[in-house]
Amino acid sequence: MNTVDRASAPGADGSVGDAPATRTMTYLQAITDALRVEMRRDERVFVLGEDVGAFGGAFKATEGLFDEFGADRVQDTPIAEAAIIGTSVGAALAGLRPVCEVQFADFVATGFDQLVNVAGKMHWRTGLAVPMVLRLPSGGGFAGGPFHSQNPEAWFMHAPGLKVVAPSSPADAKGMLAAAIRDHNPVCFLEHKHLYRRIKGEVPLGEHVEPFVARTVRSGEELTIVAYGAMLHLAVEAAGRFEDGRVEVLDLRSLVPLDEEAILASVRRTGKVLIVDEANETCAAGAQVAALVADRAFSDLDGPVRRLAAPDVPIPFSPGLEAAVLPTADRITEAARELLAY
Amino acid sequence: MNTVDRASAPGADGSVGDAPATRTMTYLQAITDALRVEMRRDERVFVLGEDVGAFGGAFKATEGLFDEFGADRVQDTPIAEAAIIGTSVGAALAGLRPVCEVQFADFVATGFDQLVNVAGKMHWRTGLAVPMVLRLPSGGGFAGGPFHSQNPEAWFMHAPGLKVVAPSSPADAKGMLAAAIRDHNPVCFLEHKHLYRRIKGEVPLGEHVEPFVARTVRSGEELTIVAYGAMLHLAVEAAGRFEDGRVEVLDLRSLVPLDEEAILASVRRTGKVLIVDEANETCAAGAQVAALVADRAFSDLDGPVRRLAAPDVPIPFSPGLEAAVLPTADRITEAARELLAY
Amino acid sequence: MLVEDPHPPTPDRAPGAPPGRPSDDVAGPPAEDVSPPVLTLADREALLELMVGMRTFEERGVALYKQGRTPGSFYDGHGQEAIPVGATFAMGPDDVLCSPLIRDMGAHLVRGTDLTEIIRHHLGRDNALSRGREGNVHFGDPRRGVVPMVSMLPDMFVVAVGMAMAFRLRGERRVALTFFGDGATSPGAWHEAMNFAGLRREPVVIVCENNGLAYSTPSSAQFVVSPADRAPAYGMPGVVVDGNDVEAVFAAVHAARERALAGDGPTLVEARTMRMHGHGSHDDARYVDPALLEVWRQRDPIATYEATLREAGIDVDAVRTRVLERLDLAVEAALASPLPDPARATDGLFATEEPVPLGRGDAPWSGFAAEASIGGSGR
Amino acid sequence: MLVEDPHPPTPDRAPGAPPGRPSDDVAGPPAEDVSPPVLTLADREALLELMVGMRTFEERGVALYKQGRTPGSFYDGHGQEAIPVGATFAMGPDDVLCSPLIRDMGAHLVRGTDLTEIIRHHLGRDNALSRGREGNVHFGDPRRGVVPMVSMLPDMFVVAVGMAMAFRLRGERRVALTFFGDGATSPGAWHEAMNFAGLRREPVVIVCENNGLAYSTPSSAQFVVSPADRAPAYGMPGVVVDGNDVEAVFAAVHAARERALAGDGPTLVEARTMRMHGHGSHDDARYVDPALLEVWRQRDPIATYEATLREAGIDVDAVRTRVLERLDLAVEAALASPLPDPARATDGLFATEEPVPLGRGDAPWSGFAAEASIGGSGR
Ligand SMILES: Cc1ncc(C[n+]2csc(CCOP(=O)(O)OP(=O)(O)O)c2C)c(N)n1
Ligand SMILES: Cc1ncc(C[n+]2csc(CCOP(=O)(O)OP(=O)(O)O)c2C)c(N)n1
Ligand SMILES: [Mg+2]
Ligand SMILES: [Mg+2]
Repeated sequence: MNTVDRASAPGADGSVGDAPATRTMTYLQAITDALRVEMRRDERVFVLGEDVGAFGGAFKATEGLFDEFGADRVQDTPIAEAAIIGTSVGAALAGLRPVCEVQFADFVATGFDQLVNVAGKMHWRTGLAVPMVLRLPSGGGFAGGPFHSQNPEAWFMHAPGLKVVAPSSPADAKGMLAAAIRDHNPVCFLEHKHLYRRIKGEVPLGEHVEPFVARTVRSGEELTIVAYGAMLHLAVEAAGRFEDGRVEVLDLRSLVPLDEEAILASVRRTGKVLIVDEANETCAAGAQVAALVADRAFSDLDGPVRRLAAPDVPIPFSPGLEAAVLPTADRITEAARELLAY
Repeated sequence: MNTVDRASAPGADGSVGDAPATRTMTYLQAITDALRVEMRRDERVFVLGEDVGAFGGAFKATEGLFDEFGADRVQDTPIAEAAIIGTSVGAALAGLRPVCEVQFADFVATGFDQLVNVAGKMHWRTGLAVPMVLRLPSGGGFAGGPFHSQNPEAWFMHAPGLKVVAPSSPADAKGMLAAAIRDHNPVCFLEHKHLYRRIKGEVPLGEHVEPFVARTVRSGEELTIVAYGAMLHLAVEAAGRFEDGRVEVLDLRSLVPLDEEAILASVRRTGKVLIVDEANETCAAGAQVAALVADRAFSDLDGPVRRLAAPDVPIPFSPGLEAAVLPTADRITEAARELLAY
Repeated sequence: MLVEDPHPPTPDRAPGAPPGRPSDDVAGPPAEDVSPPVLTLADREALLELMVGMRTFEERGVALYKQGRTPGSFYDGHGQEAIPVGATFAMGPDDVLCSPLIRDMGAHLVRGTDLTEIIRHHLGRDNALSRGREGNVHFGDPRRGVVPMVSMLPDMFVVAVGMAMAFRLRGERRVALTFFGDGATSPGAWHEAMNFAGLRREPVVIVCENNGLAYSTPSSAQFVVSPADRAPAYGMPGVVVDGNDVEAVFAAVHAARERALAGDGPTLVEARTMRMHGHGSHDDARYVDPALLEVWRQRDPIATYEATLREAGIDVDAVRTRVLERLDLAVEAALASPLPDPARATDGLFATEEPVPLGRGDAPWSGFAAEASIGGSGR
Repeated sequence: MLVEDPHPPTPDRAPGAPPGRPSDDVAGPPAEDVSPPVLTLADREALLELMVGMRTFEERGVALYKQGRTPGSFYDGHGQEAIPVGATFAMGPDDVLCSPLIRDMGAHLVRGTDLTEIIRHHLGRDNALSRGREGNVHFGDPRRGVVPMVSMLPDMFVVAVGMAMAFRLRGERRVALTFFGDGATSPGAWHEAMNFAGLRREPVVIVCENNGLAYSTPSSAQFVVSPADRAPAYGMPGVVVDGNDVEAVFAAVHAARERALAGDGPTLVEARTMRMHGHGSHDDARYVDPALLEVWRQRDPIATYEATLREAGIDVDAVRTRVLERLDLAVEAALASPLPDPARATDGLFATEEPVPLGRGDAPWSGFAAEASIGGSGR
């Protein structure tokens, strides 16, 4: 079971028959573990980015890797996101499996073109695979301000050819990063900075791979809350404030591919949906989920398709302002209550 | 009245009391006219971009301006979209009103960071206004292939602080470009390449400013088709295939700000909506409109919120493939028919 | 029409050059016949006071951060004070700073930005600089011609080139001063800005603070050729200066400004120094050899300048006392300030009124006193 | 740990340099002791045939475009044939091209890509190179080690540096060859690629085709210092070569490849030439002085080489005849080809299988015949 300081955490799907050995890890440790395991397993895998070498990265996600794998496989780069991404595309075309770290997800905008135009379009255009991972420490909640708090996933969702995933638990962080590394496509891996050290959970040791599908974290009959990343924890917290069995919580985990069937199945059953996004509201992932539901689950809907997201402003620095902008468990609870009463 | 080779065009709202003199212009001529009129009117306005000088731009949108205004106000730049946008931010901060041309909208990805992080966030963060326009020749339909056919507007919609507009008619192209130039904010002006020379219409001479609101182009009681840019013409064509008074067509014209009241008012009245997008489907402008309707017009909906958009692949080059991917009047008609019958 | 041979030999002037500009000396050193600027004793005392002000402020800032009173992060420029102070001291009131970065607190002090507001900003209190929307080094004071930075390196350099272009187009006698670190020369934006500035001879003064480090990464892993040696590749001179010598920085930047005002275009001034603290207050910088730090500590810009000025008869202790008194008052006032109103977090996304021009900053150098006002606009 | 002085004098080798590399001569000229490559008479005939092949193909392409049979646009490299042909001729079978651009049709011919497929591609017919998804110059032949370009300039240069990095990391004896124009040196991506290549000494061979124009914009409005003169700013040599002399291009690129294979890193070869046609077939290039074009027409790379080879006893008319026959057959076959199936327009967005390595290209230079195979992987 994961633990989280102020919310009950999503359950790992726990009940595996021949359960592998597990260890309690933070979300961040789980990421490092995935990198280590995959680098040991496949010598084509290497990591690159600013300060990821001996220093271990701004968040210490690559700590220890330089010592184990050396400078060729744990490469410090100049400050140059376009080159980090673009040379990774080249290395991938040449048969390697680069895992880039963008120091903060916000900086991906400076390498955006290589990502959307070169990496994303390559396979459809040419048949050439670009197996690479872009690790994007994203999200707010710690007074990072407008340039260290962004959630850019919707930009990638609107760029065909990129996979986009956003784990919420340590076990998923490990398993989905491993899956991203083994995937033959460019994968944007959104790891939430605010979860790094705040949540812990049981994580399988050794090889552990999670598929890019949604997961029902909590079952309910009257309302579906759809969330991912850090918001998942708030959704679970809010759902826990209602009687058991009323509110279902679906952790999307993957945004591209989007697990449309899981979303539709849940909403068709509950008839109501609340979609929570940490990103700015307009054209966010939640808008796509809402559009999907409003089209394909329309006849089963018993209430409006509600969304909660950050309003369309940059994320403020001052904690009081930031809290006013980011969705909270209270606001989720309030919206859920309204929907349940609809 | 606009004319278009294969579609009946949207009506200009025509019936002005003291109608100014007008002239028939193509969409492209209307853009040039707006630039000329605004540059004469306000000496702070200048244009910059690749080949916009004596050559008049890749599409000839700036033709004649170099001769009239000289090299300082019609600046050829090196190939460097980040610098084009970034120096424009600087010039705007210093009191000028730059109008940048990105040679093809597709290339905006290389200047994306300056746009979303510098220009877009400036006013909210600092109170400093950044009055600038980014002209983005966008869209497909002429075998431009994956890198000369993109519709990037949803990326900008998901970047707070940018206004985003996309005119469909010559009169709007002129009036909204003038409004964009006079706006105190960064405005992404999506001008559709496929409309440049294909549509003509009456355009007011001299000063002409159109507000950033939606317009009902055709009235109807049973279904609302929401579209903008080149898709508007296809929507009008499709609507014309049904009896008068059944299908309403709303030209969004502005995406940020989004004229939510106009959308909701129409859909509440008709009870059904079809949203057409030329952009890739996931997280497109249409997703936002769908999400809006599904939330705030839910109780008035008599059918699913339908969307038509390009599937999530790059835009193919070969005309047969391109036609298979972009929405067509036939596919719009088909979707409208289904909805009407729902 | 393309008539010239398409391959002009370096560094001949391009035909696209702005009219009325001399075509010689594009890539040469700054003109030699500019008389060196004179610093009066009062100027020198002011330079010291500004450097001490920066250091004292930042030391207090570290303390407030470690006490948990400052949200987010804190960055300082300990050991680099001579650069922002010396460079900004060479700026006239109508010049703009676009933008002071992570190690440049002193630049704000030179321009006269209110200390209490700065501290309020850091603390996330309501304040006139950022209304709590921004934190740490992300502030400026547009009323004083200082444009706030963004994080993305070196985006504000590009913006500075655009501001300089506006000044050139309008024929104004003012320059844009920009700052960035050694690491910030690696992103593509740097190249585009350098190229635009050199090609169009924009009146921009470019200060590269080479402290040998970009976070944990040494310069040697950023580039093979140092920034000043790269400047000629853009048709502009590159000048290396001792970044720990405030008067040397002042002189080099002053010359660069004169050159820009004369229409000869930009100069890159590479000020060499050492980052004496971690990248931010969260970073213990254990990746830096203590012995190397010790070498640089001997060259501390404040201690050495204090010794010089003491010899010149200035009461440096009084300077320190004054600075500390001001700081104590400012911190007290800031700590007593209210937080911003959460209800207003989302207002003002778009500008709705005619933009207010940037204002004029303090320009304390005595050399400006004699000069006529050069037509800036108030705010 | 940072122990070295943070400001190593240029161009000392950075401590981050890949191990086992010599540290001298970083920014110097290519080593002098490499014996110049020998071109046999058969090689020279092949070079001519490839240039003629490119020109003949492109002339036909213009015609097909003007007849409305080619959708979209058409671009050609008339007058620049010596550059893609000469440069690619210096490549071994396992080297990769990443990527031939707008004026580089000849590069594809050297690698042996099927002419009929190329024409099918241009015509938007179903084809093995792009399945109709791409048009005009956007094609490559991964089976022959040729990566297709993207439009955004010069993104594929960045990608080439990454491919070269992979070769270096795996200790393979192969290089990546990249092409771009003078105008493509302005985007920030160019700087990032140059910096990564120079800093890490990647085995990449960089060919800049300086034809004096970027669309309508002369080089003089792009930069003040020419590309080759900028290369040393990245710790690599820049070499200027007559881009209308195919053997000179071959020799310069051959030397650059040797240098890269020796572990000495990249070389920028600036081939000076002139764009003799419009930017694309839609552009009449009236902005170019006809007199200037006339000067360059006298230096036509094919006419001058033909004269030389005719003197050397080669039957150049037979070469033309062969080329034309092949072209006629290919055009005929292409025009008879079916269009792609619209039902399949959206398939294959994602790769679902283990990637197939790039294949080996033709390497027609006789000098390679003697060399042992160097371990490439088939496709
Ligand atoms: C485009 C971009 N990528 C990454 C970062 C993260 N970052 C912030 S400061 C820094 C190091 C900057 O080094 P330098 O420019 O030398 O300045 P210094 O900190 O030494 O003053 C990095 C990598 C950034 N700000 N911008
Ligand atoms: C990033 C980017 N911006 C704009 C363009 C549009 N564009 C296509 S080719 C071209 C000119 C290229 O000039 P150059 O690199 O000298 O190549 P040449 O055409 O002379 O061979 C331009 C501006 C582009 N392809 N990429
Ligand atoms: Mg530094
Ligand atoms: Mg060129």
